[in-house]
Amino acid sequence: MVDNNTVDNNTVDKKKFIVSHAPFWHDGSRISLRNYNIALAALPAILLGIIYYGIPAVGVISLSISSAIIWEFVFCRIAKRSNTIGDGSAAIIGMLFGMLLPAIAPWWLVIIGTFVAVIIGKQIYGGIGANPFNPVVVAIAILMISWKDIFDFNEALMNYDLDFVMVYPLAALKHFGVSAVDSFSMGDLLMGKQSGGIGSTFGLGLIAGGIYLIIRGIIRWEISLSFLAGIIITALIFNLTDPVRYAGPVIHLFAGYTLIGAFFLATEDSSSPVNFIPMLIYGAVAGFMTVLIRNIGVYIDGVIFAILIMNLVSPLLDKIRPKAIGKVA
Amino acid sequence: MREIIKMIVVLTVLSAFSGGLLAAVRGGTMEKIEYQQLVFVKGPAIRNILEGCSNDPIVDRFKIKDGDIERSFFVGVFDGKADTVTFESFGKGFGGDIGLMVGVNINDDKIIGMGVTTHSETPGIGSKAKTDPKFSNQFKGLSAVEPCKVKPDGGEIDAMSGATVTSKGVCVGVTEAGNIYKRLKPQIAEKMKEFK
Amino acid sequence: MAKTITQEFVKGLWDEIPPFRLVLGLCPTLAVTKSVENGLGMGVAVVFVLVCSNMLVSLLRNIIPSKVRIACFIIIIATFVIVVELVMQAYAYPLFLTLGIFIPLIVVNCIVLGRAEAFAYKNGVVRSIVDGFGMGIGFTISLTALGAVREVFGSGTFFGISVFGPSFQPFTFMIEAPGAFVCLGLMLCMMNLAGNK
Amino acid sequence: MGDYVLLAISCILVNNILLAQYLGCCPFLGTSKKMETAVGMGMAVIFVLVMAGAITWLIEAYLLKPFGLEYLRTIAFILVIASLVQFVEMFLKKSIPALYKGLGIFLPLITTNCAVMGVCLININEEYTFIQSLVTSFSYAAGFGLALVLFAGVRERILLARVPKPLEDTAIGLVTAGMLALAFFAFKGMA
Amino acid sequence: MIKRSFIGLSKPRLKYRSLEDTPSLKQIPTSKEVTLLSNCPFDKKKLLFKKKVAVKTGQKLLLYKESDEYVVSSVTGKVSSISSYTGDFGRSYTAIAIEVADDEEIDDEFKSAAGGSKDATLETVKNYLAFAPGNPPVKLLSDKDKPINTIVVCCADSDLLTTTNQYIIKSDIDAIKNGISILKTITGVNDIIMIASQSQMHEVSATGEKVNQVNDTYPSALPHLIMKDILGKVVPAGKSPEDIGVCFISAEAVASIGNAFNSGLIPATKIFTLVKKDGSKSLVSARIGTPASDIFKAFNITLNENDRIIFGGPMTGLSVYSEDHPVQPDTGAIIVQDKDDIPVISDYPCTNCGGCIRVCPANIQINLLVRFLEAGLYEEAADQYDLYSCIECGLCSYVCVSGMPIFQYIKSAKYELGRANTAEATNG
Repeated sequence: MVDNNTVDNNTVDKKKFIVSHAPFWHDGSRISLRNYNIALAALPAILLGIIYYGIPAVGVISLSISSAIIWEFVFCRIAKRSNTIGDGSAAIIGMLFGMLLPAIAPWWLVIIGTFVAVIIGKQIYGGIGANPFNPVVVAIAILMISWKDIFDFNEALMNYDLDFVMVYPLAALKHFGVSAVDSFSMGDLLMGKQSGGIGSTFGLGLIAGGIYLIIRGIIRWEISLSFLAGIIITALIFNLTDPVRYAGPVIHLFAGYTLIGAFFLATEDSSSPVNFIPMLIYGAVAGFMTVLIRNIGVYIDGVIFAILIMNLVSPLLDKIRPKAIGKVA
Repeated sequence: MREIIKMIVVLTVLSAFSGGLLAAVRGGTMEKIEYQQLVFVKGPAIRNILEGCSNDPIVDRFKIKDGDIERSFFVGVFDGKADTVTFESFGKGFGGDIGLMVGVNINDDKIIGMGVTTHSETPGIGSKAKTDPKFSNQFKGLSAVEPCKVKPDGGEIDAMSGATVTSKGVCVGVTEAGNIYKRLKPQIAEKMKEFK
Repeated sequence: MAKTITQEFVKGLWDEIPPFRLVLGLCPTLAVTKSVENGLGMGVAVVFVLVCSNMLVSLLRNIIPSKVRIACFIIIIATFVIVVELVMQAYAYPLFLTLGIFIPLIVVNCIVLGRAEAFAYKNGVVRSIVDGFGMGIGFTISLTALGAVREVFGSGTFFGISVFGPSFQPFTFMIEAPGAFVCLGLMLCMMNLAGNK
Repeated sequence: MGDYVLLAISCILVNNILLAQYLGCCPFLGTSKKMETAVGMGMAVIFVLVMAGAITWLIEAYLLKPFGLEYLRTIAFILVIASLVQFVEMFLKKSIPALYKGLGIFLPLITTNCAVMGVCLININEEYTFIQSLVTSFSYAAGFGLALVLFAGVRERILLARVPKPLEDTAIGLVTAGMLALAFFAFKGMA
Repeated sequence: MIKRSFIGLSKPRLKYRSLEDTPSLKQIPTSKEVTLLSNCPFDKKKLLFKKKVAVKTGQKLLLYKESDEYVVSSVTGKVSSISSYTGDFGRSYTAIAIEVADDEEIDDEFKSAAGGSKDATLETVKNYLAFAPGNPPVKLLSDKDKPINTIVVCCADSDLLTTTNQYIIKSDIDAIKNGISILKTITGVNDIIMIASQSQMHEVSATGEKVNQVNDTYPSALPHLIMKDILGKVVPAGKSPEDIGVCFISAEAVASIGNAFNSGLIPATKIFTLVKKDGSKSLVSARIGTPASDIFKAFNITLNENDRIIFGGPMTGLSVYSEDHPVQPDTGAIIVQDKDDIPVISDYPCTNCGGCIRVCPANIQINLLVRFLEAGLYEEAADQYDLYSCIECGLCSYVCVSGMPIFQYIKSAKYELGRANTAEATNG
């Protein structure tokens, strides 16, 4: 982007210099760097998923990443736009999408899912930064209401015989009440000893990744923390009113998509607010909605729809903003 | 002034035309509509109750005046004998009235079947009253002249899990059906003779 | 530039096909297209109302005072809507049940009122009938097409007949409300791509 | 009281008139490009729908039903709504000009807003009592307004996005409305 | 260049450079030809003098008829060309090139007009010192429509890397004292506020004036932020400090005024920082109008294709087309950037990461503002998204992950809007 100002005859020089506008410094941050960091942060959770679920998990994750990239490539070709694979955002979408799937997800599901995420969720809105909803969340929500069985982790992962109880804690909670999840200790949950998506069960890994991203300033800590706070407080309130039916915060915090939602999904840049107070509201209400859906809604896990609802509200929330300097009235 | 009169005249004529046309269409289709409604709303329940009957119960129907209300009765012919009758009654459920059809054998006053026709209960919970045969089959063989109750209230019916209100509502409806039956039995018996 | 009768008919099929080109009458379009059959049924009902109301409006266009024309249109349209409602109840009750309140709601369907106001009130009887028929057929085609797409992907059937065989796991999203919106949006996109007017 | 609250929640969120019952799509797409028009339309619908709901209920209960004229419901309701809108418009213009300024341009659009007619018919079909009808009329309208405002918020955002040409405007609006409907699935089973 | 730190949670901390010791000053010998740039648009017909006119050092050259714009020659010689120079957004300037003669003659018009320090008047300052180093804001001080009641003397430098003010505080505090007393007399304003960084506090206090300390993090020394944080007065959006009676003047300009009356000569030497490609900095003194190429020659700097020359600081300066661009009275620094160090500007859209919102000192919703600016909707941007609240610090562009030229968008939007408004006003 060079200014096309004309140069006066007297001052024409043989050498051409780069002329652009201030500032002449940049802090060196790049979209691709951000995305590689997100991938790095997600790595521990994915690795543990692969260790537990083996080759099928590798298949799902790699198919998911590659098909997402291919969809992005195909779209850019068809729409005659410059290729945007390099920024890594399609890869991140594919990776997060794969992390949420059960290891036995069939190939066609992965491909449809990444199509929905990349094309419907992101590209038709004009690509990176313009999507009003988190593409991954949109894709998972659409697939979840279409193919419930595949997302029923209990049924889906029946064939696995690992060294822990293959039970999806939230499903057990929903169907049989709090007593059914007594057997889960916090340590087990943190170590991923529960059934669930490939990359969404290893609590410790996700927390570590999340903290890394927060420290690097890549995700907004306000959203993650207020999301978790919203979950804890709401779960606690429900738990206090009826401890037999409603589980306490521990299960809600470490089971299902909570942690991956807090650190990787709710924090997606373009679908979340950027001002301080809106970020807090966004996270807290998303947490509240999550527990509400889990406890009284029809879905087993509420993270996906809670985030989707808050994505929807986010443009309105962002209208709450500090007064600009010198703004009159 | 002329214009206003014209407007009024046009509107009136149009309305009259519309009213006339509609009344005519209404008159022409009324019978048919009633039959269709019976076939598609109550038909499935009736057929379910009168499973195996040899006639078309929707055609073989009669009406009896019960106070201000006119009630329809559908006759089921088994083995050449018209001795079963089904009719509608209502119970109060969680989300409003529950409409149900009850079939009674007029020889032994026993209920031969019950089916829910209309309801606005919670999908997946109360709505099982209509879809879950385990629940509705419990009513088979009960006496039509005795009140019907769920087990907690001292009756014989197992309430559906999580839908006690709906279960109770259905029982109230069945009891109400028994009352209607008791009240109108003489007339029913009289009419039934025509189908023999 | 006067159009020929054929042109009046054809425009409703492509150039001004509702609801794609004229973004009108979306509610029934979205609501009743869970299956081809419903879409077709709704389309036929609309054709009938559209043709009759266009005919009557154009017949009476010299008598109806312009100040109360909208009221007159509404009376005429509502009359035919009720006729459809009654006839459908009498002869196609299951369809009536699935289409539900969308049959009476034809009365507020912008297409019907729109054609009465924009075309029939200004044109002769034959033209108006042709226009109504064309628009109605166009509407029916749209509904049927949308219904077909949604039914084929959403339930794996076409007119209730299985298309992909038993191993197909239907993309249920398509027959849910969000699917209706997304599907219509994407079809609109296809239309825009196809007809670069 | 609790029943009414549940009914209201159900009408606003779970069975949102627009996103679950597909009623009122035309004004939904038409008036959602700007936040101000969305708010105006939402207010106008709430205003008219509550009145229409009450009046049509009374007409059904005291005019159509006693005389066995239920089959004339469609024509009766549409005429009532059309004249109500006219009347409201005239009344506002004369007595509350400020409100008229805000709602005025939206009022004529409401006649052909099938959400209004639809809710009146739903009230009758579901056999709601008068109070229930009022509650549902208000809540459905509020749900309509809520969806409209949320949609306008999102739409203002995507207005400036680099949307591909064939998808511009209505097409992308419809897809976004689909996402909106998807998000409202969150409330399933809550009332 | 300062890169983002590993821990990205906190805001980027761009520290102002602080001069610990008085560095040595490298004098650049007088060039063969100097160029004086005036903000006045070039208009051949109204020119008051022609080519070949002889000028003396310190001579005031009125440019156009019916205008009081002038430049002050920094050398003795002959005008070799008068031409138009096109700057940012196509604005036109007048460039006067002077061929330097061998012998230097000093013009004495100022000396006779001004007299000594005691005889200083606002009129003299206005008529002779607008082109002095530091660009004393003479117009603002003498504007009758906007009376000034407070004068803020900036002893800290407002952009990164520049150290001119600091150097002058260290080397020439007496000139500043003199300048301040002149300012007080000629304007009648007694409310003088000195703004100094922590390291300067001691030296600046010696002037005996009220001193306020400014934070050492960019952009706290920008006028709008000084107004808000130190003076406690918020400048309304779209206005400047002088609109509410505050006039900002740099220490350099104060020293220029002081020196001018002391010596009877309009100062013509400019002190600035030269930043070489490797980042090493030198303090340079050169005549106003010296072409940059002469300075590069003195420091053995060679420039290659696609490098960049920046006049001013890295955040608010201007990049130029030619090596011959002259040193101007307000040039605080000349920075040479190697082509490999130039950050890439992309046409990627905003990803809504919120980085700019975190750093914006003016609380502007930049993520939305920039969407409107990109689409060219300047009116909406101004009405709804606080375009005019921008204090032009450039931090948003500095942190932008997408590499959007946000700052440029804002400046051009303000320029376009301003032009549209003027057109409207003139058309009625």
